[in-house]
Amino acid sequence: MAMLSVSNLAVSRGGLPVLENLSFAVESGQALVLRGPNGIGKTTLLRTLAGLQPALAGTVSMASESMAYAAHSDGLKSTLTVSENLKFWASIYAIHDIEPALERMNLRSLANRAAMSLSAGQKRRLGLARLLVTGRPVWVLDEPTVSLDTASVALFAQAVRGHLATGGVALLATHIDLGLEEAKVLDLAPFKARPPEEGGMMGAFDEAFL
Amino acid sequence: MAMLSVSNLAVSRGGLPVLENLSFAVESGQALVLRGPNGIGKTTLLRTLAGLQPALAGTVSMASESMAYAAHSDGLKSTLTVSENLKFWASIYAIHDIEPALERMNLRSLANRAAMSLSAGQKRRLGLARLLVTGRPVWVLDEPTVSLDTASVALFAQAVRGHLATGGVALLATHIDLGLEEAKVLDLAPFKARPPEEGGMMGAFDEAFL
Amino acid sequence: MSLWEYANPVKFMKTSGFLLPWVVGLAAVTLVSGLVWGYFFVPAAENFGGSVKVIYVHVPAAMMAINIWGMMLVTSLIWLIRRHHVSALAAKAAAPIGAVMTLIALITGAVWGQPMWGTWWEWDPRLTSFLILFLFYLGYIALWAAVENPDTAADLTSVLSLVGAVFAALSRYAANFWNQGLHQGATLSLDKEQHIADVYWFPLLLCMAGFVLFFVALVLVRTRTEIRTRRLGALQQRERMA
Amino acid sequence: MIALLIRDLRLAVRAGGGFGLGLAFFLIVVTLVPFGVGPQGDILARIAPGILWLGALLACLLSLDRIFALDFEDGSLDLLATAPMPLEGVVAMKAFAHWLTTGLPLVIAAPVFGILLHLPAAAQSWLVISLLLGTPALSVLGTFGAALTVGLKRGGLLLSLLVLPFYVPTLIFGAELIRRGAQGMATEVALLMLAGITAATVALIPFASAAAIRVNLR
Amino acid sequence: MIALLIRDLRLAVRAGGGFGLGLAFFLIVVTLVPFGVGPQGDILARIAPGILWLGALLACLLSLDRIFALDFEDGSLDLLATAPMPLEGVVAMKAFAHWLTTGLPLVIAAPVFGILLHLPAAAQSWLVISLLLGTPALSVLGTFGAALTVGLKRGGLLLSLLVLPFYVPTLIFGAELIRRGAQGMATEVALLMLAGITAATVALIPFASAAAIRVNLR
Ligand code: HEM
Ligand SMILES: Nc1ncnc2c1ncn2[C@@H]1O[C@H](COP(=O)(O)OP(=O)(O)OP(=O)(O)O)[C@@H](O)[C@H]1O
Ligand SMILES: Nc1ncnc2c1ncn2[C@@H]1O[C@H](COP(=O)(O)OP(=O)(O)OP(=O)(O)O)[C@@H](O)[C@H]1O
Ligand SMILES: [Mg+2]
Ligand SMILES: [Mg+2]
Repeated sequence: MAMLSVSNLAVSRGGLPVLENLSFAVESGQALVLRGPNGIGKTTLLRTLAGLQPALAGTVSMASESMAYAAHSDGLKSTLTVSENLKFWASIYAIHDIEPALERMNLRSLANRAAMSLSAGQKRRLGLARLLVTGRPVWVLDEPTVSLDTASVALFAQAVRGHLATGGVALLATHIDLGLEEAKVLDLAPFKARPPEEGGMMGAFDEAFL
Repeated sequence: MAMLSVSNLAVSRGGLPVLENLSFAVESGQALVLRGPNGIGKTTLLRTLAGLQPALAGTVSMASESMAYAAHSDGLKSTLTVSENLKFWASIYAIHDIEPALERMNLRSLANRAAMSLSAGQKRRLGLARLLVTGRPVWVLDEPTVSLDTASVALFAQAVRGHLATGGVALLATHIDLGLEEAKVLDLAPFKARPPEEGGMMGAFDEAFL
Repeated sequence: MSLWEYANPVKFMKTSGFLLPWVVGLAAVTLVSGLVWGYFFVPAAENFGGSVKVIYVHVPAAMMAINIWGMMLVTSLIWLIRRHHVSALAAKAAAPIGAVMTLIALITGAVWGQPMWGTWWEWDPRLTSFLILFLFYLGYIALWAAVENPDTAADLTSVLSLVGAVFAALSRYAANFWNQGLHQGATLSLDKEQHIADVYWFPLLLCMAGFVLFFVALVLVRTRTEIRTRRLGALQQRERMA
Repeated sequence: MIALLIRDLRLAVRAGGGFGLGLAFFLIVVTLVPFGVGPQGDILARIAPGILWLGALLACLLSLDRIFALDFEDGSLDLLATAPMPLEGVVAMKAFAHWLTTGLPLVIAAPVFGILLHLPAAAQSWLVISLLLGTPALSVLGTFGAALTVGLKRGGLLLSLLVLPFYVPTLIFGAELIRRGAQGMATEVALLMLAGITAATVALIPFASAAAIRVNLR
Repeated sequence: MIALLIRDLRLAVRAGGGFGLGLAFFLIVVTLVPFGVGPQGDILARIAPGILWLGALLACLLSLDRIFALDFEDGSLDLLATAPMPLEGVVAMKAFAHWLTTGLPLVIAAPVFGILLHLPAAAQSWLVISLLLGTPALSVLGTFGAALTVGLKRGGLLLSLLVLPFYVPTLIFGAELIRRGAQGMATEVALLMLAGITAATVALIPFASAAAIRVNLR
């Protein structure tokens, strides 16, 4: 049973197709790692899956309200404390207990610190802890381990494994090794959008002007 | 001849000592990689060296006006184009030709794009290109390769090597492998500031109140 | 064949390219003959004096200022509902013309007010609501200029023009409530018993037709320019993809 | 939804601002006016309703531009847009939080400022009523402007240019209500219009704002 | 140094703002005042100098808060502070860019606004002179406030609160200069004071601002 499946998807950024003909499916308990050089379109793809921008073509199928998205920036309020930040997101997702999340991301000792006084890696850990309080089965993560040290990367990998074990799904874009050997890897390079002359799809918005 | 030397340095963040008793020297042509877990104080140390905050104790010696600093954020203006951004920094450092920097960071094809339309890794490449237009011998870099793909990391390593070959110096804080085998590594964990009871140094601002 | 075909930029360029010289010619003829008639062959009115001639610029400009916003409203709606690029670009092209028309109405009004009311400016509701209309135009133009992505800008400005139209009308009503004012009533409306005399009326009609044609010509030219700019952008993008 | 409201209020208070700041700004405007205009009591009394309403407008305006911009910059807005909560609700809550921190304190403290500007006693209650009825519209219209400019750097002035024309009807009816009330003239029309405008904006504008944000996030 | 000026101007223009926006804002303020105050020409004429100066103040304020905040947020300020350029110079250049985009257009367009508010013809030239002399002080004092609040989120209102009291002397002498000029009274004192305040602030305040920024970066 695929929890997230994508068929013939094409995504565009700034009016220009970036990726096309993309199809994949992720089954419950699976993780899929997206790879590809800078600028290939990982962020664009993930934003499309998250519903923040429309797809150019193709379909995304996933149960509604099942997805949690984590972007390049963490959405932290610098004047709120770690636990206040986390509590806010928890209550948005109607979850009441933030203790397990603090525990699993090793943030207990920082709980009362203002987010602005955290180091880069500590901020990121807090950003990832947010995922644990969404209660959503499909995780869509954009370079989740930026700024993390090796211990924290391991902590994160463990959190992902825990999530998969409960039947969740994770889709991760990353450039570095996450230590998730069981994850499938999808290289995006072959799906780079080609110009129409070379058989690429039409449909970038501005083609109407040519 | 040490271009940058530090002796018995102690640095503090938010009124709290973070690192202490730190001494090292970097000679011309050398690179030094700072390592340590999240929150150990790498960023704090680099900011102190850059002169953005005062040291708690100890001395930093380095020729004046010889240092270029690159922080977690790149200082890019999103509405300016890549070359406008770079030209601005170049003229601040009284350098006129940005072409070599564009070339070496593989930004030629992006030169006329607004910085806001770059992907995370492309932005970072631009941030690093800024170093090449400073003409400064001492590079102080905070996690320079965040968001970069492997090809770009190699490009960056090459740029650092080029810089070292001209007699420069580089001090880098990072969690991942940069492919700079020749660089010395300094683990900051042993220099973590201890509380005064355990023989740590006095001097955090508020100790006066104790 | 449906009208929507002309919403295709390429088709639009072809058709408008063919139409443009005719519209420009017609506009020039009506405008010039209307203005000349109005300025040189109309007797001075007894209660207005020679300054009545301002009317041949003032009234058509004032009329256009309002109607251009209406046109932008319609084209914006078309863009929001049917996503036709030409429609959004036509709205963009019309806005500066509308702003200039508003400004012309304001300035000719001010020039006229000096002999008539003895002051350059009076906070009369009609004048004031024109000032507000001018502000709406400015905001609309500034928003187009500020947003980088053309489709985003089209969407945002469309929403702005919709909400703005409601509030412009509301402001007009509020201004009436606030101050009774000095300005001339709408003598143009047909159900009024009192018409202005035909000698003034016919050249005025001609001038108004001239202004409309002039506006159509300008919008065509400006829309074509916008389309060309977008085409250039599309070509550059395609080059980048290759 | 309530969580969002609490967060926004907490942020406003943490930033050293919150309730007091809007008031303090208002106080400054009210003190600056006599400096600019001259201290004659009769003139001040005549322009008082207008100045108080203008002050309310400006206090609103100055606190507006970061209503979504901060959330946009730190990525919260993306995350809120994917959260299980209609964006219209987010917008409405943000407008409400904005009103609580700038509009409400002003309504409460307005009589004091009225006294400073020699507003006649008869007008005091009308001042409070008109602000109470009108300021919610200011906040809601402000969020609309903020939503339009959310992706732009340096939105401040552009935002005012977009928003201030929308404030005109509210301002006219608000100031007119006080003036008429003070002079014992009929107030029904102004009162009804003011209430009507506020009710309509509160009910409808959040949809436009949410649409604008969606477009800006795309 | 010039590079910084050019960059700031370019940013102002790119953001769809720049020169026009300050003017448009000013126009709006001038339009809104009669709505609040009433359309009577005589009252408007009496309060016109004050209103025009208040408008200048507010146009300044609204564009201020991001003067350093944007550079702080994207890390440019850190980098500028480590660049081979005194921070005092950076501050002065930013104030100058701010004046060019908000103060100068205002000075040039002021007579038009004077007409709208029925300012007597005799006062027009004084209006221009007083704005020309006074607005640089507004920009410089504004950067000082912006420097003090640079690390704070939602600085908008706090910034106004800090800065407005500093504006009082400029406002008083500026408006007084116009009033006296219009009535043919002696203008020397007001003129000298205005020029003196501006000269002193331009010469000294950048040092204070630079110090404030250094503290905020620490
Ligand atoms: C800046 C100031 C002014 C503005 C914005 C303005 C605006 C307008 C507008 C919008 C109309 C068209 C009305 C309609 O078609 O229903 C109009 C018509 C007219 N205006 Fe003005 N006006 C201004 C000043 C003046 C002055 C000073 C006078 C002379 C006393 C004047 C005399 C007229 C007359 C005679 C008409 C034609 C009336 C009609 O046929 O409706 N206007 N003006
Ligand atoms: N407004 C725009 N106009 C044109 N091109 C754009 C625009 N925004 C983004 N792009 C381009 O779209 C491509 C996809 O960007 P995206 O951010 O999805 O890449 P990415 O795979 O996430 O890269 P990274 O690993 O660096 O984060 C990039 O090449 C980028 O330069
Ligand atoms: N205002 C503050 N008050 C108290 N502690 C603070 C404050 N600001 C920072 N710290 C703490 O100082 C320590 C040093 O932070 P710093 O940013 O230097 O770490 P870092 O080594 O760069 O970490 P990372 O690898 O995550 O970037 C951290 O533990 C951080 O939590
Ligand atoms: Mg990315
Ligand atoms: Mg760090």
